[in-house]
Amino acid sequence: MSQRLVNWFKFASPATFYPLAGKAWPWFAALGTAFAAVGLWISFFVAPTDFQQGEGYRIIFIHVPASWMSMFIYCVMALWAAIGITFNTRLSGMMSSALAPTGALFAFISLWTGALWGKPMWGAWWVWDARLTSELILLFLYLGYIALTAAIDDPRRADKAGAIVSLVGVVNVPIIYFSVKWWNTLHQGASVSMTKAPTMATTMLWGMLIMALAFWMYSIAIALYRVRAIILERERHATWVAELPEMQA
Amino acid sequence: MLRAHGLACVRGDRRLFSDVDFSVSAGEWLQVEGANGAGKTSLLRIVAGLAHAEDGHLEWEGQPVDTVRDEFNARLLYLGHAPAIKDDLSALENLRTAAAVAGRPLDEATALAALRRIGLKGREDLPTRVLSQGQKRRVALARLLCSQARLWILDEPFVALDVAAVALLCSILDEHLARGGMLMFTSHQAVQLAGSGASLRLS
Amino acid sequence: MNAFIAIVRRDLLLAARRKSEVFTALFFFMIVASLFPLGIGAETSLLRRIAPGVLWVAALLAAMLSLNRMFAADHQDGTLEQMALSPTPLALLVSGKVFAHWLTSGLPLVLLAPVLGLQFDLSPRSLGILMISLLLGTPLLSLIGAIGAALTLGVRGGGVLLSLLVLPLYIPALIFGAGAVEADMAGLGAGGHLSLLGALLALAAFFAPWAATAALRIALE
Amino acid sequence: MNWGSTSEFFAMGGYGLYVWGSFGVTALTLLIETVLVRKRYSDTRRALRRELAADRENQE
Repeated sequence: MSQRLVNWFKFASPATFYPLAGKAWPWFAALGTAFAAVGLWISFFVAPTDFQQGEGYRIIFIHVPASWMSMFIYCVMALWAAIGITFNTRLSGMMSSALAPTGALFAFISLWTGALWGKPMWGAWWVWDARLTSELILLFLYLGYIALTAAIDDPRRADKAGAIVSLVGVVNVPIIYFSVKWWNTLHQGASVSMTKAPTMATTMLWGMLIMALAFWMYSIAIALYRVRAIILERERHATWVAELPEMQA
Repeated sequence: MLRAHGLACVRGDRRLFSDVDFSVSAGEWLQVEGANGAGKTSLLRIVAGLAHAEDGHLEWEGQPVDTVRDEFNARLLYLGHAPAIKDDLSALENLRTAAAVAGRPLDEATALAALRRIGLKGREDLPTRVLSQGQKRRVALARLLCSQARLWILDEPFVALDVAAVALLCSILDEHLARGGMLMFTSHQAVQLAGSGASLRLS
Repeated sequence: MNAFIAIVRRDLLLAARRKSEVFTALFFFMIVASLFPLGIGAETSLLRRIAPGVLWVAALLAAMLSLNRMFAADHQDGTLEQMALSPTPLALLVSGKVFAHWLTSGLPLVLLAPVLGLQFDLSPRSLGILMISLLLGTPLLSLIGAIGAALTLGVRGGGVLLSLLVLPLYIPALIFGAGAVEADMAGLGAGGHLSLLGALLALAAFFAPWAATAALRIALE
Repeated sequence: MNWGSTSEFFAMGGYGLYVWGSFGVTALTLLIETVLVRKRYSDTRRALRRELAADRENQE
């Protein structure tokens, strides 16, 4: 048992993780591309035209997976934060900060596509619908995390502060979502919901799932790539960095 | 008995010190010396428990400090660069509120006696805002006189004190050592203290 | 517990010596709330409709105004170090500071709110609900704000950063607080909103001091 | 197959602007992120490599 624990901590050391991430990211990138190809094919060629929303509903194939990813990435960040706080591993903070920009990007994509979907369906670019509003708040949470960690000079202090922010945020995300939903029903907001309107046919569900997988693989690949840069920035004075093959002249 | 093994401290990219060992027993003092930026304050903060050591460990009465943190804190008095004095409160209020917040309430007579001895007679009720720099230091040092702590950790206690105050502080420290107290401090000047002591040079 | 009372008393004493800070937040609350009718127009039915939201947003901003001072002075003069080294758990002392912050910045807002509510032609019943919702909500603002204040302690551009961190977390309090008054005005009953607000307050009272303490320890290092 | 011709495909039944706006911006932002991350990594690597080479020269 203790042997296995030790092995896990070995992977948590930046010196071991750096080459591992370097080997792993191309695989995830390739998987992501493949899933994206299948997902796009389903979204445009397999899924039939919706009789209510016409072709406009195809936006859902990126909107919903992007929303899922933005929430999922926030949870993963909080998970890394919890690991970092309990085991005091350096890698966890680096992973959190490697994930944050991608999570924020997916929150942005979700908002952008939501607006583009909303214009033809609701007749307005922005509607205070519960999903979109929570997504906006999630984007604010991401921006808060990024701004705070960027404002603290000492990276380890930044990691710890970021860990607290993401944990506080992850406790609040369901509360915020619930409160926004509550508020939305009280104020009789948008009645056409994005996921309710077209009947959730199986092809649609498959399309969304595969696009979500594509986004997921993309996120892993880009986070691994980014964490490599972060590791190099932070460990620049470590001897193992000097011994890396890519550091030889 | 306070004992440290192999303490190391890293600030940003720089390793300030490593493999620092020392021990302080009852009635002993330890003066930490070193150039500016050698990590004197960092060492004191690590010992006090305000900062984490990169490496090494600390023992209090034979047990790791982390396991007896509450007891250690109850026996510790730390005076850092910042004097922990509220400008809007009087010297007397400062002394008494600080003691109450630390969970060791102080009656007015003891506090007044301490302020009198430290040379602030007649200024007990003025807001510390109007006191001079040296007088403010004296308010902070008055805390030593009210303290039951066994281990004193003082960061530059002699700064901004006049000759009389330095002598007074030395005698206060001597009394503390004579009672079997322990003392750890930093200072740029050579200090004559009673009891046995050592100096630790950080480079 | 004695240390808790001691720190509340100390912070109240300090606030009493610096009354201007308490009054600044109050004036801010009054001015922001009075700006809305000037910007929107003085039609009574409209004012009555927007009153809960406007008063809540104004209270929220006013409470936020004093947040970055919650720990800053203690951090600067070294008192925070002494608190961290005290044998009393730091989380308890932090709770004391939060409570004192609420007494000096939250409670005055609760007491002033009905007067401002009159400007918006709210009925006495709505004024009562508004006060109850603020009474439950403003401690929540202080508690959540404490986390943000602790995290941004000694950080560049801390003030703006603090609002960026804290405002999204204030949204549930705003929704349930303003919603309580609106629901009551619509004849739906404010009970649900108020009990949810109470539940959030209980949750925050339990977790926020702990999170703020962890953040303070990072700032001290 | 849903589409009779390429132009029909791009028109998206009148929703072209919205659908392609969504898919296009998504692809574009992901691409930009990739480019930025690659740049960040290679910049860091180049700077470090220079630093290390200078260190080696100094030692010799």
